[in-house]
Amino acid sequence: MANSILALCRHAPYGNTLAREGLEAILACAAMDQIPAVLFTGDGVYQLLEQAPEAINEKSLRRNLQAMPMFGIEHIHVCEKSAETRGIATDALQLAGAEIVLLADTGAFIRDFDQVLSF
Amino acid sequence: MANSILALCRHAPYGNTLAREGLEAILACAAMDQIPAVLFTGDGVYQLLEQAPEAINEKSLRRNLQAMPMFGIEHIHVCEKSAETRGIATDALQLAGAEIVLLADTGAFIRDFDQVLSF
Amino acid sequence: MQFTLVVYGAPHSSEGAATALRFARATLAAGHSIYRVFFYADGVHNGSALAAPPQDEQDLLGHWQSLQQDHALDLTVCIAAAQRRGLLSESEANRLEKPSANLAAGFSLAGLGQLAEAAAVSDRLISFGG
Amino acid sequence: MQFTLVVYGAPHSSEGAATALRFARATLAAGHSIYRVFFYADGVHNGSALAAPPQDEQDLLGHWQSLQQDHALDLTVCIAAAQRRGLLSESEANRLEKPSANLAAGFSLAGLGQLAEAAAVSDRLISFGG
Amino acid sequence: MTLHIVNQSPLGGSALHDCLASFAEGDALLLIEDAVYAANAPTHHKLPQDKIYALAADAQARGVTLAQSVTAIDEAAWVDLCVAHTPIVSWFR
Amino acid sequence: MTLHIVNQSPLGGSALHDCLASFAEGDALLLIEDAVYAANAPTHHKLPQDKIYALAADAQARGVTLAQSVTAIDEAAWVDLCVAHTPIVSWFR
Repeated sequence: MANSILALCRHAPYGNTLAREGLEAILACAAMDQIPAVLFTGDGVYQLLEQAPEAINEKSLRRNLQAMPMFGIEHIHVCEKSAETRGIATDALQLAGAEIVLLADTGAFIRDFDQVLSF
Repeated sequence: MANSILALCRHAPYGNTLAREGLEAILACAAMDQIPAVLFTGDGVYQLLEQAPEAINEKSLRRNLQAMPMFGIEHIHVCEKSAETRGIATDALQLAGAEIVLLADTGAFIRDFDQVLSF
Repeated sequence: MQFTLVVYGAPHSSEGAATALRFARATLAAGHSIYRVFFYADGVHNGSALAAPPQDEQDLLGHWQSLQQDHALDLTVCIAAAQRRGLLSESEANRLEKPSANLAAGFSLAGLGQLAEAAAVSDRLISFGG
Repeated sequence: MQFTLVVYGAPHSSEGAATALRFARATLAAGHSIYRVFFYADGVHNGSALAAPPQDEQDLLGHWQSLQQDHALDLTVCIAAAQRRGLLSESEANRLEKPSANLAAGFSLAGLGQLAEAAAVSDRLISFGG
Repeated sequence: MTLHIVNQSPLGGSALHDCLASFAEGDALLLIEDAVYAANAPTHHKLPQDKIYALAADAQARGVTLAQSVTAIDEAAWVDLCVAHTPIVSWFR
Repeated sequence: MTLHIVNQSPLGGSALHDCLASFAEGDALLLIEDAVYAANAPTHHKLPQDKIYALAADAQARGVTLAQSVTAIDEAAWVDLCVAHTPIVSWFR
């Protein structure tokens, strides 16, 4: 049986390209029917905020995020503590078509996977 | 009159190339008779430790440091707090031909320069 | 065991590429095999044919290439990440009407599907940060 | 007033290069002049003629080049940092016996002395991190 | 007086911390790129009382609302800040 | 059990902090590259009690003496650690 895959997203959008290239890799995996679980932690939780990057001539990363449910990614896992530390109200986090799952214990979650892709 | 220049070194050696390319730029400035003041702060203080990078097939950055006095850089400024925070005994810091000057107030030191090169 | 290595670091810029090379050698020396080395993000620069580091710095490109020859290593560079960063094969340079190509021998361009597939089938996947 | 900009960020990899471009435009629009833009460390990749970002991402190379043409901008790429990272002019490629060159029109290679000189004579120097 | 420019998120790296450790009275602080997250974050870092600026476009791009103590500026105002201060120190990575 | 690999200096970035926040009992921690500075630093970060490793070459390169609680390993032992653990999680930048 194929391995279970977790994509770990821990970088803020726009400042560097890891956030964008992470989301692109996640969608590519899903398109190949290797649907990864997705966990936003650390600064990665900033990716979940509403964005208006046309102000800096960038494409919105929210669009890549919003495409996830269409590729079969129906749960978006978020480290609760990372969001709280950054003053992000977790009850405001929404993504159409997907369920936001807050995790209190990311360590226990991570260890159940075979492979972890870090972005 | 030419501007006074400060080179601010705040990155650890080897993990990325900023430390090395910073030291190279400092020596190049000095070789052009634009002798910069040099301040090691934050993780930059790690550059002052003894090193043995042949273990990872790298050239020692200490050699660039040791060349500074020959280029007319006779004072090496070090943020005292950064060294202490990292458990580095400041009285053990030495560089042949140069005087190590510990700074308690880096902000007051920085503002006296015309230009700051950050590495 | 089959390993896949994912490399995010550009050579001579961050240490990740050199560390990945050390790990690759140790993996092969221990009798394991390497399913694929996937170069992503700034890691794509590992595949540049034009890098000319100073003589007294290690020649990472040459080391990857000889490892590739000795072990028939699969060195795959993500094509999307490479295009953004100006790393092109002859055929990509022609297709995109760019003046030259710079992909080194021993490396090949392919899509992100190759990362997904390697993650799915390798025994171990390990990433080397940039 | 005369500004010198030092750019450490590679385009399409970190935001520093795009930010430097915004700052350069604002500087010129305010009637100041730009003494030099010095590309150092990973910033040397801004001078790559081969970058092919997706159509819906900004064409940073094209923007630098038109700014250069409109304002006779001095776009200097550090030659030592560029060699390490595989960014070569025709003459450097020949001298180093590399198969091709990739330095874009409008950019020139020069030594670190150009940074020292710019720091010494410009009214302001500002760095854009990678 | 110094103009300090920070481009890194407050928790992602040491740039803001290192900058504040080298801040002198009367210096100005400009938050750009990922550093704009510091402009309304819970107070992990005590920002100075005044002369704190943030690039409006960078905050808008990220969906960050600036705290009242932070002045939103455009690129033209950034250039003016550079003219008014010396030296200019960038804290990054 | 997970093998966590960190390559960033303990104060330079958030990688070690983020890693420790996702550490489960029985997991192993490997410090490589600039992260070896965490292997004898004053305790900004409380490292786990056991199964902490550091690449000997990386520590030696930087002049870092490892604390007693940290096991120095070479690349061959690193490969063995990878064989013995799953998944392998890298924390970087």
